[in-house]
Amino acid sequence: MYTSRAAIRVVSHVKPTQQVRYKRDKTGLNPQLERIVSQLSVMSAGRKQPRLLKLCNEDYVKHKTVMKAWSHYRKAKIQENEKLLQKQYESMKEAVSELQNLSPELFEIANEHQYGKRFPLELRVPTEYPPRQIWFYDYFPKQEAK
Amino acid sequence: MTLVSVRSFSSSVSLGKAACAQVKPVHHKVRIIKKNLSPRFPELKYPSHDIKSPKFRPYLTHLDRVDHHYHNVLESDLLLIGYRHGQQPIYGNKRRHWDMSSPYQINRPLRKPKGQIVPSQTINPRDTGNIAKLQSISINCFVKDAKQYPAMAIGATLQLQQITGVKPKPIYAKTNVPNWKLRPGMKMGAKVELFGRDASQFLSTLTEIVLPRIGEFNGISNRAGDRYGNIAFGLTSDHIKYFPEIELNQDSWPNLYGFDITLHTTAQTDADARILLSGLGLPFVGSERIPKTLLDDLTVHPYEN
Amino acid sequence: MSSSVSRGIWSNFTNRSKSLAIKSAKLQKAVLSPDLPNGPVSLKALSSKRKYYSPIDLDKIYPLAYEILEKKSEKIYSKIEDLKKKGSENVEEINDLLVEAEINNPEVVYNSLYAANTIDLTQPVYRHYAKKQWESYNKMITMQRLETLSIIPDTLPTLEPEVDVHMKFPHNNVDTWVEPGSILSSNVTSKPPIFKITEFKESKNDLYTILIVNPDTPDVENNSYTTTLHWALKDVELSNNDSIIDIQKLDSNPQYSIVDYLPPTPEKNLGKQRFAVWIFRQDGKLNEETSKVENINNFQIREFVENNKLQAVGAHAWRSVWDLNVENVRKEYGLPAGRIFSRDSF
Amino acid sequence: MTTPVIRSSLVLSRIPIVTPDVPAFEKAFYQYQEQLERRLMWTFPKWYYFKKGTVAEREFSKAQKYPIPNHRNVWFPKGVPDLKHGRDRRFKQDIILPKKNNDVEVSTTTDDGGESAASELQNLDDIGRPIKANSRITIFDEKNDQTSLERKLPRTLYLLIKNNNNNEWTFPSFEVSNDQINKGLHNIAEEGLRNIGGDKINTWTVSNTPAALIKHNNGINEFLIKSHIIAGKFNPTNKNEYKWLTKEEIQDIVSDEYYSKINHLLSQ
Amino acid sequence: MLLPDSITTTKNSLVSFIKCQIRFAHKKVVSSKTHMQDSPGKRLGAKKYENHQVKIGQILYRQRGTKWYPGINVGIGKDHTLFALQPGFVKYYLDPFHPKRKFIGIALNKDDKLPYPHFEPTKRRLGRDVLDGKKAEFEANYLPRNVQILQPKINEELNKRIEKRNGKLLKFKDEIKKNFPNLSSSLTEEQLDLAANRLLSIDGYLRGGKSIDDARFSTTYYYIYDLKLSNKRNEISIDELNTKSSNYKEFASKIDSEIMFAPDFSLTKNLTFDELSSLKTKSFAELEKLIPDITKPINKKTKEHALSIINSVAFSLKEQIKLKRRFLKPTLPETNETIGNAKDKKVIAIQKMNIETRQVETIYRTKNAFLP
Repeated sequence: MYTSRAAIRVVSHVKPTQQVRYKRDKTGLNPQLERIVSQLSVMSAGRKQPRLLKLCNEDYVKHKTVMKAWSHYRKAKIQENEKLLQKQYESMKEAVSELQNLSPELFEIANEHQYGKRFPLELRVPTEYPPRQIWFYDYFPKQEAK
Repeated sequence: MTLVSVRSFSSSVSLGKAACAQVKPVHHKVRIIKKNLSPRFPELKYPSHDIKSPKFRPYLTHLDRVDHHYHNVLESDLLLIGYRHGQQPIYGNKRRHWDMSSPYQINRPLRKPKGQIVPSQTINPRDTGNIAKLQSISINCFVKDAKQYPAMAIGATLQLQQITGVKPKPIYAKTNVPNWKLRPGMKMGAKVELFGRDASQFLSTLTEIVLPRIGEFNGISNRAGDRYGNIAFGLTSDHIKYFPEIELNQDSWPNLYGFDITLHTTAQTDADARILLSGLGLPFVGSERIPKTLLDDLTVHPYEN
Repeated sequence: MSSSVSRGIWSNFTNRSKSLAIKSAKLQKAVLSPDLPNGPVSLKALSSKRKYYSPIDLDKIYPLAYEILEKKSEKIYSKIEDLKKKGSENVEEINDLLVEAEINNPEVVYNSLYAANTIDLTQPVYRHYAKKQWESYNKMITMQRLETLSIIPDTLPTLEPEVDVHMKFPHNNVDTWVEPGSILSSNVTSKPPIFKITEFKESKNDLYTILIVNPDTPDVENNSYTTTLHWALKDVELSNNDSIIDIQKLDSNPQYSIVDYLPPTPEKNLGKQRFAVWIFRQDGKLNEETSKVENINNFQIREFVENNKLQAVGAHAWRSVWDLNVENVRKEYGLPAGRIFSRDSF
Repeated sequence: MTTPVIRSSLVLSRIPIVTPDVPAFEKAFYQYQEQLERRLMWTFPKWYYFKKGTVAEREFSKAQKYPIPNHRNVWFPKGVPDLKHGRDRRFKQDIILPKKNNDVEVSTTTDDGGESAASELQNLDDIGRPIKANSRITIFDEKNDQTSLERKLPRTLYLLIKNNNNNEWTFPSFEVSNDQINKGLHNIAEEGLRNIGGDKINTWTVSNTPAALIKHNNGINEFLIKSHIIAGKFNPTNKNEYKWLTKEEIQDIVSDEYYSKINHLLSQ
Repeated sequence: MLLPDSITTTKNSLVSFIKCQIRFAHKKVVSSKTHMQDSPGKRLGAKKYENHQVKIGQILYRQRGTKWYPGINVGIGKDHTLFALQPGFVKYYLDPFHPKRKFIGIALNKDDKLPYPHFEPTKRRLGRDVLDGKKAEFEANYLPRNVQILQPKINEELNKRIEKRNGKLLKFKDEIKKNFPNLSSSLTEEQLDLAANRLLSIDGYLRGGKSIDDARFSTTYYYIYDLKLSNKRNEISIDELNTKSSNYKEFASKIDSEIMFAPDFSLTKNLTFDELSSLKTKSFAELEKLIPDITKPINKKTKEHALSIINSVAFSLKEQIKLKRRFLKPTLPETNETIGNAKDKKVIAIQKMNIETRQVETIYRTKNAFLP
């Protein structure tokens, strides 16, 4: 059981107003102590750890194959993403430098600082399943804008 | 006189040997890992990602939806927002090289930066390599009363573990304050640093379940941040009860412990970090102060080192 | 459901070596099936076979993973084809690609993990795995012993190891390699050792020189030490698939020997003597003149290496100390009786 | 010399509402890893969540399927059980929660059209109603209504408009006249959108900076401004044809030259 | 003069204090901070200076902590005292590998510069004399105590080994005489000895796991190697060596063509590779005929017969184990023939857990389910 030593060690730390000596009667430990003991038992590995995984040689090789395939798959995906991003960067750079030539006024506005910009909270991280109301259609612009 | 103490089976004994260690220079370039040459504990020699290692834990068990959202939507938007044509690097104060006028300067650590002790980062113009990304979330739960009732530190540790699903590390008091009866080495709470999917999981619980239910929470202060893209805020013990892991098991939690959350990002400035975090569903309030040097980034700054 | 997962290049042996497959048909079937149709073949005991459980869902993911890696390998093979068509002479590039194409093949991985003694070293991928294995243990232990025993710099200044050197003596019939730096008795070392020299680059009929030197021979006149040459072989021909220098080879190639084997016979009260085995790769055949050794008792190894333009690629070492059998060995080889030295230093 | 014509176009997107459909390999990998994780998990501390002697504990215990314990003198051909805290340490532990009437029932079958219809019939005010996940496939998907915002939930949709002059599908594009120059490209594009599609639409412009430039043969420089729709609806006033399309659908509908210039802007 | 109130009051109180002050006997309680802190000098510092000649063990430097580090041929004591490990000349020097340390070393020659070049061979001193006369005799006969104690035991073991070896040689001789009369009749007694020695050597190699061909080759090679050594010792001439070695080779091929080792290391008639493989296929066919169905029980006689086939010359040890595993299973699988009733006598009850039904099943195995 989890009572034994952990409990004794804990006793010396609990509130001085409580019963200090470790004593177990018919009802068991006092509730506060019991809570600490069970809290410690949740975090400690004692008797809760499973057996070590021991794969046979064939399965070990298969597992290695799976992990290698996964890393290749991930790497390809990441590289694709990076390439796309690089393309976006190039096209943006080209657009802005062209704008600078075409119309300096528009360029000034397009090249302003954007510190303090915030994503709206409505742009949410996708969930596994959609909400009941998928889209909010009844939007009215605020009138005081003008 | 310093003596070398050697641990033997029965006790520690002092050897009549001076404490003088010298690393002798070798005559080859092969790196030797002593651990691998010993026949003991073969299973501990496997790297932790090897399934034979006792440390092995599978790390990707579900699709990380926050990460996917970041790569699908936020990353390219952040690139567009942060880009300024003709932006110049703002050089940080770096450690300086020695001029090598004396042979004793070989192998010396670099000199301290001019005028300050801590070197600062260079802020580079935006490109695809420096788009802000959430790196990790660290949660720090310091319980003041733990000095009086050490059991509270245990409760705080378990609370963190329940909320994050990651094993926390204990925090110990570092200083000795006799008036507060604080001694170094007292267990004062727990901390945990979350990476990858654990961080995403915690973040979505925070933004989707916890923060919306806290009445007085309007957002993270726009003044929060450490200048280098790490934003921190705190939750009090009253707010903790909204975490579903705690809420569903309220009987076991007569007292809860508030904690500080630090969001570590790779952003070069706090302003960039705030834009990123707003995209991940964290609101911000208050007026923002942008440093003058940041606003003046089109002029060329000289590199002085 | 246990049909083979391989449908592409990795089950096609028209252009690939047969040694890239697992030899045992049962094992091969186990590795190439999604699950284990005949149970875990590699486990020997019946009870452990019965007790074994595969990880759940491994059988579902494995065929998909195999397919991804096999497709990648196919791409690399077509790249190699293109290079060969272009008439590329860059053997290293092609070998690197061959390693890349096969490095994730489960059969190759299995062979290099569990049949490391019988792998075919003419295949670049197996050489790659063998090198990894060497780097993880043998290379480190050899260099550690060379350094701690001060064999570098007492014989040669340094070593950048490139080959794996194994050595054993024929004193008993047990097939164990000597760990570098171990202390061997005079009985063990009375006959010349047998070497296994593993190259990790492509090697066809490369020539090697082997020297065994003892830098601890006493020089009473100068109150110092000299180096003795105990064995010297030159122009030893080795390849990837033929890497052993044993008695068969020595018997059929008497021209290898420069200096006949002289067994270690340490004299009394002189402590342990170090015997360094040096392996050199040659550019071509050695010059008769420069490779001649006049005086084995005052052998200048650094000069010898420089004169013959040798490149040190590997080393080994053992130690010998006086024992009761030394006199017998001396008699056997017709050497004079050993001197007796004072026990205390002056 | 004629002044070059500048146009400002709006790449208006609806970001995904649900998580993407994962490919078979990824799915199988996650499953495999999850099984490994469960196998390596510590035993569930039942005593912490269910106090001894409570009704909840009794119900929980009843729902569990306990492993076979070890017996003396009995032969276990598949290995001797190794029980600790009611778990066989050789295997993963299955935790079964006792059934309640408001249990979570996730419909994993996405092609289940009747599911969403059934949820509509429920009394939404009843808190104790069984929780049912909505289907990832909507009625608009089934109807293939490309003008709807509620289609293809795992994908990003982009607004495309049919040009009345040459019957080509493009992003909404607006000319920048000289008097508008001080507004900036992004404002011109947003206002233009509201001019043709009504103002009952809430959008968020990503940046003042254009994301790309398309140089047309007739000297028109078209700058693309990125924006996300947040709420409301695009409701064309002049009966313009419009569609909300995914990346692949855009490739089918627009000219190849146009697509080659915009494809890097489109996300999954 | 007008004074402020406060000053007058303090003045009054001071006056009253002086008035009523009483002196008591007292002792100084706290001692001075610097009292009793002086100590005699510890005579630290250099004892030998640059280029001083020293002998082994002489102290070079006394210090607290390591102001100077022990360099080449210098040792350090438990109070960090530096002392000489070799006779030579004291050098104070810096080492580029440890830029922050100062060293004291001993150079063997006065002109040497320390540190010695990193990649040069280390300069060492032999420091020992060659003994002669009585001293040499004493030293030659001297053995460490542990060796002295062990010596009788070692000799005993050695004798045992020699005896065993001789016994084996005798055994081989007898066997050759008994089993190979043709061969033994053509051999002289000396040649018989040689043959037995050869067989003994081959036996050793085989037990070490070598193949028969390798074992034969090694034996020949090392015999000739010994001959070469005797040539080196000038016991035989070159011509003698050549004739002797060719003779031995002939002799060896004669022996090898007649005698071979069985898997259990007994002598048998030599078989060529083809003969061996045909015997192998034949024996295997015989085995398969004897035990056509490995799931069926067999009687003791069949078992003995099968064992005699398996243990024949045809199969190597490894193959024998494999065949035993295949044909002579200790427990047969559960078929109708090998499962009995609870009512039968002479059945063995086995309690078995069925994982699917979670029930303990009792299986009754008849005696013939096990290998007789």
